[in-house]
Amino acid sequence: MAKDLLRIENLRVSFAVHGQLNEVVKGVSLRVPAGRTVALVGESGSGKTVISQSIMGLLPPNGIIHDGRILFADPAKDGKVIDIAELDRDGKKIRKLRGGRIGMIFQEPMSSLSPVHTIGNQIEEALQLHRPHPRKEARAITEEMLGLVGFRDPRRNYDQYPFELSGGLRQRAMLAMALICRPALLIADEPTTALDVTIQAQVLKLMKTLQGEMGMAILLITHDLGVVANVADEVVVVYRGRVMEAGPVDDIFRRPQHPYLKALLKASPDFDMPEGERLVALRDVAPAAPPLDLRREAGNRPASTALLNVRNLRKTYGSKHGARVVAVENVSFDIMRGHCFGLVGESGSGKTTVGNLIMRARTADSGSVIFNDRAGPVDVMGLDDNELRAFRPRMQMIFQDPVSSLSPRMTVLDIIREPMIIQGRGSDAEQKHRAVELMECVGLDPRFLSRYPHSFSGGQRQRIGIARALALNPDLIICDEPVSALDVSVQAQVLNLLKDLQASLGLTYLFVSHNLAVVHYMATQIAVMARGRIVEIGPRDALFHRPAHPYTRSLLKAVPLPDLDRKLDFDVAFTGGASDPVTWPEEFRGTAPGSLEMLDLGGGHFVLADRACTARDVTAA
Amino acid sequence: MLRYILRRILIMIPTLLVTSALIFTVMELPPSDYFETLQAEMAAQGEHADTSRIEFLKREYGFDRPPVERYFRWIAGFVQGDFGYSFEYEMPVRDVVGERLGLTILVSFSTILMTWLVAFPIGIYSATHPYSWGDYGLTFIGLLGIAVPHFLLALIMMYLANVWFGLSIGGLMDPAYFNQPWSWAKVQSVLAHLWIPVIIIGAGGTGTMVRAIRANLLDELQKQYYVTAKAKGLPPGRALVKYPLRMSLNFFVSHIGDVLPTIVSGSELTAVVLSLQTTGPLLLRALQSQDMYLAGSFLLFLSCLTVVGVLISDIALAFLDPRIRLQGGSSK
Amino acid sequence: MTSQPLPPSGAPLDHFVDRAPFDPNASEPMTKAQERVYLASQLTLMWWKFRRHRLAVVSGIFLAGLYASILICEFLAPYSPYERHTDFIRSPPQAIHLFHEGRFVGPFTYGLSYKLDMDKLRRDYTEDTSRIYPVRFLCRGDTYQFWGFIEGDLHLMCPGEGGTMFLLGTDRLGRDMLSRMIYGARISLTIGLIGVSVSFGLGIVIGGLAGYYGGWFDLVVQRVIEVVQSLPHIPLWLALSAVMPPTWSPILVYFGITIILGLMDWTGLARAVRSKLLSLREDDYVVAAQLMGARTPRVVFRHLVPGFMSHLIAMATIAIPSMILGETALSFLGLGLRPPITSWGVMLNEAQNINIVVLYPWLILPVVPVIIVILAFNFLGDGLRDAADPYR
Amino acid sequence: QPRDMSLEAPSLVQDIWEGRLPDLSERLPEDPRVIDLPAMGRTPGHYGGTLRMLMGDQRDIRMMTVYSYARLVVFDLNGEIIPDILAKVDVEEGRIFTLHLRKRHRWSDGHLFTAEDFRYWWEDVANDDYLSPDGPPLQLVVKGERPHFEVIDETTVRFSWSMPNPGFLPALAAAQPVQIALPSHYMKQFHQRYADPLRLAGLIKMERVKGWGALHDRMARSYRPENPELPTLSAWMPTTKPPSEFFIFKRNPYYHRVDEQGRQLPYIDEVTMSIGTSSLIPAKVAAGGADLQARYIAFSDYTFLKEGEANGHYNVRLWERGEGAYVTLVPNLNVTDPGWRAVLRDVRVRRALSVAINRRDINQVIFFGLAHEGANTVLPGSPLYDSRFDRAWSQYDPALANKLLDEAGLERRDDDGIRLLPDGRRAEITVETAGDNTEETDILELVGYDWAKIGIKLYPRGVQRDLLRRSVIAGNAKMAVWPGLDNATAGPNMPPDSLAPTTSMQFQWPLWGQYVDTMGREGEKPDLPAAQELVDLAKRWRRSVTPEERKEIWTRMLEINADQVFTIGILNRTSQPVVVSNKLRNVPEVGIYSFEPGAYFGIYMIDTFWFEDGNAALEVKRD
Ligand SMILES: Nc1ncnc2c1ncn2[C@@H]1O[C@H](COP(=O)(O)OP(=O)(O)OP(=O)(O)O)[C@@H](O)[C@H]1O
Ligand SMILES: Nc1ncnc2c1ncn2[C@@H]1O[C@H](COP(=O)(O)OP(=O)(O)OP(=O)(O)O)[C@@H](O)[C@H]1O
Ligand SMILES: [Mg+2]
Ligand SMILES: [Mg+2]
Repeated sequence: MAKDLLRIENLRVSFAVHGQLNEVVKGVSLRVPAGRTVALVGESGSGKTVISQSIMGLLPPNGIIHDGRILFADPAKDGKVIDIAELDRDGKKIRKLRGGRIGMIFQEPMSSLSPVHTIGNQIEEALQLHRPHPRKEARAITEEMLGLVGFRDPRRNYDQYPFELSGGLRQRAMLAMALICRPALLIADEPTTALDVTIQAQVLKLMKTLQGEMGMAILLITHDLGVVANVADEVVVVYRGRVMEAGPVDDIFRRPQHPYLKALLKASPDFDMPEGERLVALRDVAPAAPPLDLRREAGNRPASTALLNVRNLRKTYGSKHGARVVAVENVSFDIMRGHCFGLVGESGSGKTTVGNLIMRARTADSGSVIFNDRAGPVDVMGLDDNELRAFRPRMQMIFQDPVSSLSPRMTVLDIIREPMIIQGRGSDAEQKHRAVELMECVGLDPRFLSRYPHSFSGGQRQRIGIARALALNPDLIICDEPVSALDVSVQAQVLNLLKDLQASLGLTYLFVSHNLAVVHYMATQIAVMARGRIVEIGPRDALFHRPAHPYTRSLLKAVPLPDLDRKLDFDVAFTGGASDPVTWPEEFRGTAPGSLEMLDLGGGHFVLADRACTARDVTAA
Repeated sequence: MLRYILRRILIMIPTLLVTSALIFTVMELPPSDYFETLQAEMAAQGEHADTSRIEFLKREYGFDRPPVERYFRWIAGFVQGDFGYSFEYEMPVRDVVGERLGLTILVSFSTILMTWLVAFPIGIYSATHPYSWGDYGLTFIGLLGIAVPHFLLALIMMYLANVWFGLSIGGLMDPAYFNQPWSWAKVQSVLAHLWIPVIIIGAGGTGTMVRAIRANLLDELQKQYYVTAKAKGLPPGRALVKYPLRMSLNFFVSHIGDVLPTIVSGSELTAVVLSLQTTGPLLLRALQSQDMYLAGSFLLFLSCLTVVGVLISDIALAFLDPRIRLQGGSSK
Repeated sequence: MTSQPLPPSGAPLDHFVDRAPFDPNASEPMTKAQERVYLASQLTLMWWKFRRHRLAVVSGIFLAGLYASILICEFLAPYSPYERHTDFIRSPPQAIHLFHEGRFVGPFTYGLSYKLDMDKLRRDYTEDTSRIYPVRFLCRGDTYQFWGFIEGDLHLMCPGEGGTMFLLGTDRLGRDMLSRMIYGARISLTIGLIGVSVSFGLGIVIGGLAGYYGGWFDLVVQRVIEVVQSLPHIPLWLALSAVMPPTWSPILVYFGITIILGLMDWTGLARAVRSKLLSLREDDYVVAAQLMGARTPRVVFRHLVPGFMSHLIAMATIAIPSMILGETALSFLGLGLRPPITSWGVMLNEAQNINIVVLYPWLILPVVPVIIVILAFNFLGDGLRDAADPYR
Repeated sequence: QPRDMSLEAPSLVQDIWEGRLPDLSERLPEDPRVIDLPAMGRTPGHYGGTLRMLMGDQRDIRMMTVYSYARLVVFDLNGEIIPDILAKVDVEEGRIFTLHLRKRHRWSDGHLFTAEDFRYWWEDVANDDYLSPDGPPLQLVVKGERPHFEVIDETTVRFSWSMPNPGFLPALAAAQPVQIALPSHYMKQFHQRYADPLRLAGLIKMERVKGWGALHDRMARSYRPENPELPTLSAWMPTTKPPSEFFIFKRNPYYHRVDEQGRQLPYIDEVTMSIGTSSLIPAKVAAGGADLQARYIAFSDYTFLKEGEANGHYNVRLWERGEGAYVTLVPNLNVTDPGWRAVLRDVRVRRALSVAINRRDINQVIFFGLAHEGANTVLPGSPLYDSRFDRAWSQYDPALANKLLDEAGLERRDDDGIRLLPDGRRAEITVETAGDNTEETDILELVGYDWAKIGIKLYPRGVQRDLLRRSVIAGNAKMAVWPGLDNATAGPNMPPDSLAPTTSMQFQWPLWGQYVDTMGREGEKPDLPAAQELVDLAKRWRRSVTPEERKEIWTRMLEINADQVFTIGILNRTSQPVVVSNKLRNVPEVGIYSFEPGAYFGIYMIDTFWFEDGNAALEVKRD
């Protein structure tokens, strides 16, 4: 067996907040053997990121390691052991390790990239630092790397700025950056949360390959037990800064012992769940009913009318070279009142954009959005500034990037109160009270209310965003990957909350997610997007059981399951990119531009196929 | 970008027209004119101004015409490169400004260079070592430069430079080199004198800039992308310069255009105190004596530079931050 | 609690399970301190944070004291600022002694006598150690009109009967420098600051809106900025000083001028704010605020401007000296304050002479309070910056 | 053949030797003006050296014209007018002036200076409608009558009027003289009547002027010697064309004065003027940067300069300033505010304001007691001096002041002890000042203290000079601060204009002055008997022929002024520091420093000053 590359012994880390020390890592020990993958799983906020930051020597300034050792045995130096915890934080020694020997993928890819440098520049920099190459070559290597992590057009993507990329693309850029210098140890903090399952599989495979080639060790932090089951050799389960259970992956999945781990395994949604069954969360909270003046009369809303009609949305983005990129094209769908509409699809296919267009956070090039209020339809695209402002509270949004959607200079209390203040709901005390309630709803300690967003863990931030969106009690919430950073138990808690709200208040959701199981649990109608268009749309069961479009099929095939016996076969499918029309059968490719059309398969199930096809052709294919 | 620049250049025309009209109005605003100023000043010294000559000059330069007409003549001349006539010097404005411009540019340019060269390292140091003794010390020195009035600083420095180094007081070169063609010795003399005005004029600006850099950089140092850069293993210097520093330059770039007008006008009041042969004192004097074409043309020239400077800083800003370049202006 | 065991390097990992009792709903009890903190408003939090910045607190207290002192300068100053001591013209600072010939006497000053040097035309002062004047405290001295209407003559400190106490020397008319400086604070610390506020207010509002809206609004604002920047300040002042009603008192005129100064001085800040907001406004949290239905002022001032707070604070503290000394530049043009009004700028202006620098250097002492005040404002600014900085 | 060069200035020798300059005998007029130095108590000197002076403004190069003080006629130290450039002046009946030029006197370019130069000026310039729209200078016009001009011969011209013109010769001798001759040979190339039109057009273009008039005007300026090509009769001729920071004046090889040994003056080869900020001049002087300097040096700089004597190799002397008063407070009798006008026109008020000033205190505090505490009147240097005028209402007597004010109807006071005007307003007087020197500000401050004691509140208000003048003329300013009589060492032959309303520049009665000046077209008729009498006296002087008559008129005018306290003079005979290089000889230890009539150094004949180390001075660092 290989030697341990990294050994963490009895690590204790505290943070100073408002002059008080909070211990968040309370004596954790773990190890990562060379060439192996160790998965670190645990509840959101349990200190996983903090552990990884300690390894890199990149704790925030208010963080203190006050006990423990972090031993790194660098194979390039014959396994000479260095105690990272002892090193000067910005000293020379630790700088040598960073990037070159230990690579890190940050949890929040969306805000970890410099907004003013192209991604190519940022990735190539890492390469040049540790493995210098002549410029031309370096660019070629970088582009190749971009291709490997699933960028479709590396030439062009090289020159793009992070804000031009979708969440998943940014995450892939981060991946490329960490992998390009081939570190001995890769710390991947939730590296695939923003990726659709096909790309996720591609990326995992890439990591495996590299691991095989160079004996890279991986410390994988993830919430996705499916991923753990598929790639990890050993698993460490942490809860509130303490290790609850640790062992080889086999032991963990087959012989879970600790109640927390058991709860975790129970809490993940799966495709076999019957309609209406609740997820079992570790803790369940009753949804907080909003105080009277915040409440909108829920009551007898007719359940089958459409709340939102979206028709023929189209959006293009200008790019640096003047060419326009079509991000969304001809997207139409209806969302029924009181239902949850799921939107899944390829990363970068325009899901966020659709959400933004509906919210009028961005202006659509064309298309219409009609909101069917009880008082009559509202043409959202046609509202003028004042009307729009009055209309805003009816629709709220949970942003995909929790970091940048929270004002960095406001405390959480202020952030959650903000919508209430803007809309003038409730008195000061009521608002505070509601903030506390909302925090509890999403499973956050109300004590955190006085902290600033940057001092939270990824999942905690995401929950703040959810709490904020719920504050106004809107009719429609557009949830853009609302639970991607949550561990399954908290995720279950939040999903249950959303469901409860839906039931009690008649909330309607547009639910964007890469986690098909979650969508399966939440949504009644589901649309699948690829390359800016909806390729398939239909009721949940139809879509999951009779997927028509090849892309939908490959998606379903690529879902990793938390089951050691049903591992994904990485080598088989996902090399070419499942969303590439070239790999699709002819019927779905479209012979001529504009020849594709939504084809009715019956029961509200449509698929995008060539005009010439019939339903039979398609289901046969 | 090119279209944007062209459009901006077109917009400059109305801006400059408005500005020139305002400048002209302000110059006309005082109830008296150059000739009255002259008479009053001469009278205070027991001299008298030759009234018939004044009448002659007034007529010759159209002071009997309505202001609107004079304005348009002036603008028309300005466009053709005729900047008018200085009453005080009794020669065309261009000749008056002529030689001083070079020295002004020299002084201002050196000052700006010094400011930047000093302020950046200090600002970065202060931001990366906040509340260290170095930070306090440098802050203190920087604030001294702001707190001590320039004239006082100038007087003290000149006096000491004279006592200690035998440097001639005031001016940009030894008087022996006035009117002399340029020679190595003259250059040396200029260099020997240059440092005083550079330090004095630069003191305030340096202090201000250090504080601004420190404040802005401190904000950026906390950002996640800086952590990413460090995680890549970038040496701190390079990481700092490439990421947080660049981001914190926003304020700096928004003022970069102001450099242009200051380069040609210099720091007027200090230049007067230091008796520099720059355009600043000339402008000041012209303003005080209401030598309106000299002052007006110079001011208009400055405002042309301001407008160009704003354009430059906008372009620089767009280069600095692609978010502004690619999204700014378009309403999403 | 036992520390979890780790196998030796290379050995296979055992299956470890924490055996401690597990209750998912347990939460750490809230301490008193946390209780207090968690619903505290942001301002309260900032105040707590500010309090920990010792230098800033000291500066703040110092400034508060200074501002309080301008209310009672009549009492603090040993002399009236207008009282001329014809026999003590340009007397150098006098020291306060404690011991006379090795004997402790308490604070006292020696007598001062001078000799006219008619060759050099200067007054040479010597200490006359035979005369001792113990300093009196809480004593009666020059009479004054407290706040302009209450008669009084109580002073904190006075010279001994018949003696003098010019701790910072006297000026060319024989007035006590220390007293003049104490009185000078009144104007120096107030009027100029109004100009700063005006220009800051305008700069932030105009720049903020331009940066947030962008587009044509920005275009127009930018053009206005260009025009305002091109306006010649000096002739404008000259012209304005001519139109100021002659019946206005000099202070009023100066006040008017500082306001106008502020009205013309906002452009630089506006540009800085604008360009910063141009990039900040692309962030998601701005979109989030918009989606919540926030009006423009709220988005700009609650979400965007705080992101630029450090710069604003730094610039505000830097602008203060120029405002305190604003009158020196203005009096260069004959527009500033003039005697008999006393301010630090006026006093320094009177020192604007090589003679004084060389022969009577104590006359440039008013720079000292200027420097101290500026330092204090800057440290205070640092404290505020840090208090507003969520990362600290 | 052997040539005698013993009398030549060494710096000219080479040029003479190589034929670029004629010999001294050919350069001098037939009868040069001989200055007998030993008779004046001075020593004959060496040739050579550079006299360095510092100036604050490019326009100050006119000081060269003032200091050199070569005029057709000049004042001597006794205040008499004597010929200088002219050989002789004949005056008949005070109205016919025959000017005799020196034979073979030459301009600095070697051309002869002849009657043609006068004719050219008179006919082609002064009477040219385009160049002089207002006609000849005022001093040549008597009651609207222009003189009759004749050329008698090559070196004689005559100006005659039908009435006496006593102002004519003083105007020619003034520090800022009336110019009545131009180098016609040079100027003709700029005159439309004489010049080749093509060439003229070219010149206009080259000089970037509007037309030939402007060109001529510019080229002819001699008071401010900006055109180095313009031939001159002064001791030094300009060689630098502005704009510049440094002006060099070289000796005029055709200058008309010689010393008693027959050596041509000036002794000093070169004068330089370096332009810089005026406030730095004391510092530069202390560093040894000037050889002769009084301009821009204030009394308050004395101590500092004295300290620097050893270092800067100079010594500081104290000359006496020649104004009637260092500063005066000028009540505006034409102020528009009727309440104040009535008050200020009350002579008791003016007297009270004057005697309320503690002049001794001001003298001690600011001038170390070196000034004289007196009113604004002529100084002892003048033949018209009378201590009565000097002492009139200049004693310190607050009791008297209070009494006078009470009598004048200002007896009521408010709670602050400030008097109330008859119309009930507080007696707060704003004094407008253009003061840029500290002494003036200080004096005003001290006066403020004194007046506060008699219940008058003084507010100083700084304004630009031109605005000050405007507000005085417009009647807005109640009181202004201004220097005293320009020419306080005047003799009876000088016009007494400053004592009577004559121009609008007189701040005590701007409108009356304007009225007289414009012959009733503008302004107001003087309606104070005393002022009216002054106007009449001034008119009488204009018609006077004999010095006795003039003296009588002067005396009466001085008396009225002293008694009426039209201007409140504060101190006079203040000291003016004069910095003289240790090497510079023949500079008087004491002198009177005044523009009129002395032309500052001019009357002391700067061309007779010389450097001790002569030629060696050339190596002196110009610092
Ligand atoms: N800069 C900080 N200041 C104060 N507390 C912090 C800071 N960063 C993290 N914490 C706290 O430390 C705890 C652990 O955070 P960490 O980011 O390690 O969680 P995590 O396990 O990565 O959770 P997630 O899965 O949600 O990302 C959290 O309670 C968080 O609030
Ligand atoms: N501001 C922009 N400028 C240019 N292109 C953009 C911009 N924003 C998004 N895009 C492009 O539009 C496409 C759709 O982006 P969008 O964010 O909607 O994807 P997504 O479906 O949400 O993907 P993910 O699941 O990865 O978040 C992507 O190709 C992205 O690169
Ligand atoms: Mg985390
Ligand atoms: Mg997205």
